[in-house]
Amino acid sequence: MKLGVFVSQYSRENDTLSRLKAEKLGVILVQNGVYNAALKEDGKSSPILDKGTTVYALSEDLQTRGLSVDSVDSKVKVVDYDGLVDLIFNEYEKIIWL
Amino acid sequence: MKLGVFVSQYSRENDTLSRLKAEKLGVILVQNGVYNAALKEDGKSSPILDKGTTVYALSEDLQTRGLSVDSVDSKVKVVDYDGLVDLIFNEYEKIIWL
Amino acid sequence: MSKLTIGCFSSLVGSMTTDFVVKLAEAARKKGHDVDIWLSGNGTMLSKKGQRSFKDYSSLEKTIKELVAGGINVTACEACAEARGYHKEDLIDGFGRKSMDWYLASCFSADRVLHIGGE
Amino acid sequence: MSKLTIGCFSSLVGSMTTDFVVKLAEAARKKGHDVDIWLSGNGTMLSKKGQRSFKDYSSLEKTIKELVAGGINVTACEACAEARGYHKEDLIDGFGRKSMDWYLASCFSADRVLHIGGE
Amino acid sequence: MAIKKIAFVVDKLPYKTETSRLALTHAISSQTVEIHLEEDENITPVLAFVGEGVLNCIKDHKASDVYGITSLESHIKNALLTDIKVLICEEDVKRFGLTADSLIMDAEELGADITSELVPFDTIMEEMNTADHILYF
Amino acid sequence: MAIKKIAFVVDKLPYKTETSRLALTHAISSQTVEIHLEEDENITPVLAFVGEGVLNCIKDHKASDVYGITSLESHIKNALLTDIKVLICEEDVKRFGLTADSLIMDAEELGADITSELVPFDTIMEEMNTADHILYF
Repeated sequence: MKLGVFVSQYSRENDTLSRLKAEKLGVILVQNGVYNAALKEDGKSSPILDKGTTVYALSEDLQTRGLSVDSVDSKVKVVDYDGLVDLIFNEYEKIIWL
Repeated sequence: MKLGVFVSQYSRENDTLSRLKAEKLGVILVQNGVYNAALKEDGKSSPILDKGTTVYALSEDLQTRGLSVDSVDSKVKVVDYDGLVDLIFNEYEKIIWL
Repeated sequence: MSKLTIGCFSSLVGSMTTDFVVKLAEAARKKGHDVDIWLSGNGTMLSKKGQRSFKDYSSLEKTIKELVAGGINVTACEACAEARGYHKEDLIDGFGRKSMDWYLASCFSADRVLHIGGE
Repeated sequence: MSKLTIGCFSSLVGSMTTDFVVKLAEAARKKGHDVDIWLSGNGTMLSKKGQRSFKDYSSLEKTIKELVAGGINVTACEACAEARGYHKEDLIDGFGRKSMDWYLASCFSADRVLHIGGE
Repeated sequence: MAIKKIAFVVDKLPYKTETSRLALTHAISSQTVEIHLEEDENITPVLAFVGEGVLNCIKDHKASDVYGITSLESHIKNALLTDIKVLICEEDVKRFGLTADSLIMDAEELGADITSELVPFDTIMEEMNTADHILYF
Repeated sequence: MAIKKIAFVVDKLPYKTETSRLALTHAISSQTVEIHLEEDENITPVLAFVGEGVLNCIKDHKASDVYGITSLESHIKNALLTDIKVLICEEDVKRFGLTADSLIMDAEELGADITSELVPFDTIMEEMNTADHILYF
């Protein structure tokens, strides 16, 4: 299965995310989930970025919170709402929202 | 200050709670906070019970969730809504809800 | 006799927070305390008239009207209510509708304040 | 052309979830996709007519009515709405009101489902 | 015959919001979904409790006595009564120090034929894998 | 003269719900509370951001451009403009890898005389200690 996981909250520990198994797994950071893309808590980037999956972050939600696209970790691809639609239809078959 | 802290969520790590300092500090478990009174996750009771403060749990919210008063850790005093009112007026001066 | 002010900000229909507030207010009143309840944010939901009673949802309109008749003051934030499309005519009889400073004034004269935040 | 069904359960006035849903639906529609939106739980708030527009709250009534005019289907859970005191006459024109099985049927024919849960 | 499988996965606690309740009521509404579908179409729901969601399945809820509302317990029993497959993650049950004895495993008193099943997370993952859509509550 | 101090403590993230916004609007409403009080009575608010709440104070919110709503930034600047003491927990700021440069420290462009203050958590604890009531958002 190709599974896209929307992460809408800022929580560095994400039990659910770490258990999911899929042939193709992608993480899409939205709402307060975008803090995971930019903050380095205690000097370390969010463990969510180290799962070996592709990670996206929604530009509109970064900007809303004063997080500039420049501040985003290099592992993260920044997309806008248009890009989200393409991810949903072209990259993943099933989608869940955490 | 005599500070009563209502804990309304089940979260074993509670950053806020561990930082609060008060001459007298009490923890009052309500809503999903009552799981802290009864569950032994990985065999251990909730760290919230080990702060050396008095811990209360609301009987109505335990029962709602299928947690019997017998299952509650011996460190926890079980109170009902009537008891909450007395705690608020007689034991603490200020109250916060986490 | 002491006064308790309860600020209820978080409550959603379907959560238990309004239930908690109503039961605590009832218990405090029985012990002779004055009680003010401030409904703000999604808590203003509790002030909406005509909520249909289903078994899946606690139906608080009757209980809280009895509490108001027994001397408890329930006041909803006017702006929060309007933003949700709850207009003056939607307010349960006996409830107040005020601006936010009312809550602070209620806290001023309260012996205890229980502020229930928003999540 | 593919179909996206969005279930919006969590949204509260004052949170950004309804905004997210509306913007995503708009972007999907622009790319030629069909979109169904199901409003359940507190998400039914979005279906309430007469929400006053304040600068502190995103005001979505106008945008979403345009989306409905442009072919998006927005349907609110009837029981969840009634439990909140939102009656038939409170529904924004052009919106639907159905029982929960409508959502499952929409999922049946959808290519993609984005279910946004309740917290 | 076109049958689609929808996985309802619950990982939230009960009563905090109505999330888990809505998962149950929506899953049960699959019983009436045919009215919206063509004759040869249908939906098979599967309901799985994972993470903190397994705490919904602790038995003996007194929500009705205390707060006058339907308990999650009665919803879960209704799901069993309507033959919905109910899976509970056994790793999480164990982690919380629970056993089948403390969980809602059947609805015999209502006349339900099936029971809840304690299964490894991998089994639940496989249900998600084979589902057409996943509704994650 | 009876003056009561109320501490507004924010430890929630912005925009998830309106919690932090309501903390700001209620704190600012202390400016008009006199209409409900006796002549010699008043309220002094103090506003403190702790934990994840400090993330409300990151500057340059584009909430208005993107979603058409007032940003938390503009609320915080209004608080400074109305001379409300704004405290930000420096341990938490440091933990999140932020500095004063990235935070809303003043509202000079609006003509505010006071600035936000980065202070240790103990200072905020002491404000709670000396407050008559604490509203924990």
